[in-house]
Amino acid sequence: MSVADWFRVRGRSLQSISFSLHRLTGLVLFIYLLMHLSYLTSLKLGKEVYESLIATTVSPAFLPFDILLLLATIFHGVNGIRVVLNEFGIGYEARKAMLYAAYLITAILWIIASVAMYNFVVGVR
Amino acid sequence: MDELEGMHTRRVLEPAAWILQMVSGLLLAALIAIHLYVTHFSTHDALAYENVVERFRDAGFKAIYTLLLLAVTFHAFNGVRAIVLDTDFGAKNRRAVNWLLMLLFVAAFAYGILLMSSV
Amino acid sequence: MRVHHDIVIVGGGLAGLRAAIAAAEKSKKLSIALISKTYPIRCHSVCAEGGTAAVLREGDSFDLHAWDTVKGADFLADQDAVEFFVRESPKEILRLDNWGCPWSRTEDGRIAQRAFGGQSFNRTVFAADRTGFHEVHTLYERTLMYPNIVRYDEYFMTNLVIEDGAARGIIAIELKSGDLVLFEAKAVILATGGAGRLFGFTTYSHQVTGDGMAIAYRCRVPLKDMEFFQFHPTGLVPSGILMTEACRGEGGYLRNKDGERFMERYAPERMELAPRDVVARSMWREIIEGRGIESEYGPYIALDLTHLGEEKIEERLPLIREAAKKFAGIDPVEEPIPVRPVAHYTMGGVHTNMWCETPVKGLYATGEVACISIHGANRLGSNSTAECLVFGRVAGEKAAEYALSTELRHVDDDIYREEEKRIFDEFLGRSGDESPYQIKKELNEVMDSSFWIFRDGNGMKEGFKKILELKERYRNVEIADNTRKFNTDMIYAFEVGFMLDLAEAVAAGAIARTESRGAHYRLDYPERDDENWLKHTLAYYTPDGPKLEYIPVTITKWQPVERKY
Amino acid sequence: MKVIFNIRRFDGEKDYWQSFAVPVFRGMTLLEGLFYIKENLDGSLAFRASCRMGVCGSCAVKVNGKPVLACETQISSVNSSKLDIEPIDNFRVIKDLVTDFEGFFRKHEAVKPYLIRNDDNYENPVELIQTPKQMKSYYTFSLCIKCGACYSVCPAAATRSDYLGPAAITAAWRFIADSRDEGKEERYEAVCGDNGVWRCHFAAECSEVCPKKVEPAKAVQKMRIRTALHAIKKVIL
Ligand SMILES: Cc1cc2nc3c(=O)[nH]c(=O)nc-3n(C[C@H](O)[C@H](O)[C@H](O)COP(=O)(O)OP(=O)(O)OC[C@H]3O[C@@H](n4cnc5c(N)ncnc54)[C@H](O)[C@@H]3O)c2cc1C
Ligand code: HEM
Ligand code: SF4
Ligand code: F3S
Ligand code: FES
Repeated sequence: MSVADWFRVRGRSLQSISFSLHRLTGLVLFIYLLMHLSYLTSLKLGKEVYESLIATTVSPAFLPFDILLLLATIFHGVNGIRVVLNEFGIGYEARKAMLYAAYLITAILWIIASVAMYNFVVGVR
Repeated sequence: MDELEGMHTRRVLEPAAWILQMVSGLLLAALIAIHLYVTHFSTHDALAYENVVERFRDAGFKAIYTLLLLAVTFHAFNGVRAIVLDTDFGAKNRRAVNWLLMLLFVAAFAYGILLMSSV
Repeated sequence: MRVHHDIVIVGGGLAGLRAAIAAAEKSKKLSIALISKTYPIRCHSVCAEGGTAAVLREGDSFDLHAWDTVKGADFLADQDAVEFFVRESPKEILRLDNWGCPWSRTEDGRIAQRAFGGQSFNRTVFAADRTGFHEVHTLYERTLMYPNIVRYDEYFMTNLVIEDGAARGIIAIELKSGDLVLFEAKAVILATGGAGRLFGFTTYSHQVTGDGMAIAYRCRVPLKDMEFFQFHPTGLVPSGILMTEACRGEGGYLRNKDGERFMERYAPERMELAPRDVVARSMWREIIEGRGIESEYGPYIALDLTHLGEEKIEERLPLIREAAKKFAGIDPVEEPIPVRPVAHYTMGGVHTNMWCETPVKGLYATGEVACISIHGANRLGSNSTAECLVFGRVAGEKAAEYALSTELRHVDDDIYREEEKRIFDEFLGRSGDESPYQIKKELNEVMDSSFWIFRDGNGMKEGFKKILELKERYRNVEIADNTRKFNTDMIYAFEVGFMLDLAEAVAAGAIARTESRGAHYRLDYPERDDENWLKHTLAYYTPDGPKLEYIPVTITKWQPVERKY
Repeated sequence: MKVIFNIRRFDGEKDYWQSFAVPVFRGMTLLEGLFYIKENLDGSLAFRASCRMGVCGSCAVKVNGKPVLACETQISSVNSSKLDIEPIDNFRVIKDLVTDFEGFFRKHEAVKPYLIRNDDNYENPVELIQTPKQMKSYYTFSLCIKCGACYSVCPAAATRSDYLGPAAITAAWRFIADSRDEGKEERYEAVCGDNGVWRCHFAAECSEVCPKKVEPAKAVQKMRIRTALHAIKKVIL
């Protein structure tokens, strides 16, 4: 019995794989939140510091990370809504369908958001 | 089995935390969408220093950001609390874990507010 | 190790659980140990499907139920016990209702009843086709409410302690650790179930190996009526899993290879719902006379439910449908189920009176391990779970009364040391050239051929010889596993030893009884003989084989008449 | 045809894999395969089994990563000529395929899984009325055979040994939903601790593997909402 069990895949169905991914993305987002908050500290240090940070982070080199982060956020969000509904006892019977729908919606939103992100990052400079 | 002792708790922390986790999750879905739209997808210079500072001074944005900050810090730290409590380590140190993460949540939230109001 | 309680109950099936509750209700001061070799909810009683008989409604009566039971028993039942039994049974149904049993209901929310073989009123209360399952779970859950019931799950009884003609306790192995534990008690209740695994083709769980009967027998407590073994008409081919009588109760047909409802010829009035012995014999006759349906697992009879429709089958017989699909690949909604008569119930057992008292003071027996006897030569379907409830309670109460009025006497250390030596020094890990599994297999073969539905003197004598030969070979048995923890190999070897002794008692009783009565049917003596044989067989253990004695049957209201259905 | 049974064994000290070749006939179940090994190849192999008809809950084992009831699983249905057979997870192994269920049953006891009524009527029981419709609201949850399959796959149970687990919580819900029951409050208290319903994160694998289709995940969610409302109401009132 160990923490590795949260992320075990062998013999498991999509149901608990989704649990694993939700937990994983939750942790990723948590770490990102800490980073996000600390880097906003730069706002207090003045325009120069802030803008140089933005210049490095909002750049094509960071684009792949941004896009992965988007995936994590979108998956966690969409799957989270599914989980909220199910945990509140809504749509239990349709839980399989909701599961597939969550992945589908995640994929669609991710593509749209990635395009927007690409335009944003590449379009700025 | 002593593992099961102390299970007849009357505390309201767990149920309240669970409901708030769900509600904050739903809120976040909306607020993060707005946040992302505003900062990345609306205009190209949304992240310029002036624009950021301006938004922080706008009452409407301020309200939304405060709510987002509240929701996200609670959700994140409570989420981590749940993860730690899912382990035997967490079970043994339940009180410490609860206090620590609640404290961190408050600290993070206060820090965010401070940041917003001082810019 | 040594522990003591006021009452020790061995067996966590329906009877044992009910006894524990009854004793706990009697007094909060009594400390009650409930010992079983499986977890209680894994006992054999969970397999009971069809239902439990009780007089509940207008139109039915105690006398009618008693008469059905006595006639079904081919008049070998003790009628005072039967009369008591039918009066108490309804209360047990209601108690279970109050304890949460999900009895199947009529539309207006009252307890529903269904038809069953040999019952002249629809008096079988049921919980879908999972009656035993729900009863056991309900009783088990109820025992959790009593702090004075202490469970010892997965403890295997190896011996009884009897000193100065009174029970003093039992000895058991804790399977998990392999430690031997001496349970000292003022009263001991045996509720260890039947001995069905004597036979190869059987509906019984693997754990039903007659341990309690054999242990009592070896301790010189007599066994009663062991020659009467019930064959249920409908065991699923090839596994033997039971297709409940409720299949026929709900309107199912039995057909031979020509599609004929052959019961017309044997029991024109009751048809498929004649008592089990009658139906089983009719089916066997069809098979012997070549009208069975051939298959790779031998000939079978078709149990046809297809005309009942999917809705009714789903509502009333869901488990049957599931089992037929899983274990035979057949959906009863579309196809008939292949069945054959199958060993199903041990009418005989430890000799007790109607208060569950054995000849040994402080030793009680209840449930299938006991022979009270209300089933006589043939049990009616749904009477045995009812028996477990009614007489489980009786045993619990009687043992409680006895325990409240006696002092605990400590058992000598030597007894414990001797048992330890017998088990761990002499039995565990011993080498030899006989496999217990092979002996068991051969024992099953003898029982399935010589002591099956149709018996005859010569065949049985052959069988008896074979049993003795197997007993001899058993002395040389090998136990491959020599570790202590959860040694299922050793337990199995124990069980085979128990069964060999019981087989001997069955065989001796059957050979001696030169008549046909109920489930005991002899081709060489096809008639019932009330003149000479309206009596119970008692088998006493001696080192040279069983010694038989006979005692009269108690008759109150009903004189034997010819049995026709 | 022969199928390889690759069994993870444990003798109290060491843990090892051992392979057996089992001749398989049509319709043979996994349990029959295990008995074949015990009877012919190695008598020391330990596993639990009793009813061999899927109702006693003794025989859950893990086959190729998934928990199943050995007695009602056809070997052919696993669709593989080599089966990895292991004891189920989240339980301490005692020997070979036999695991320690004591804690599991203690958790079941802890949720007060019995009908609680204000008047006990032991001596003179009365018939309680319950319509088939009322019964339907809890009936599936009463079908749990306590096989432990659900508990063995639950990620919350994997890391927190005192988590009550899906089967116990389902048992609590089965009685809460029973119209004859009058002990709801006590049971809410029993599952409200932080080892109770809150540990569930709807991994729902429990419902995936349950051989009796009890839908424990559903019961746990229902139980949690009710428990939360109950707890909050108590604070407010
Ligand atoms: C498939 C099937 C269906 C049936 N259907 C019906 C029906 O519909 N209606 C009906 O009335 N009857 C039915 N019966 C009969 C009825 O189920 C049994 O007679 C009854 O359940 C026996 O209960 P019991 O409590 O005496 O024994 P069991 O339930 O067999 O319990 C025996 C207990 O003793 C324990 N034990 C045994 N040996 C030892 C030992 N050495 N040490 C420690 N513990 C030990 C076991 O662990 C177990 O807990 C059916 C029987 C079968 C086989
Ligand atoms: C976008 C909208 C979001 C939704 C709808 C959402 C939803 C949820 C839900 C329902 C849970 C609870 C899972 C459970 O306990 O059963 C959860 C857990 C969690 N969330 Fe979110 N969340 C969102 C955003 C975030 C963000 C932005 C973060 C990080 C800053 C985050 C971090 C976490 C963490 C750490 C957990 C705990 C993980 C676990 O219990 O497995 N979430 N989320
Ligand atoms: S809920 Fe299902 S999987 Fe879990 S113990 Fe009960 S029957 Fe087994
Ligand atoms: S698998 Fe475990 S996490 Fe919840 S839904 Fe089932 S109890
Ligand atoms: S042996 Fe009883 S469930 Fe498999």
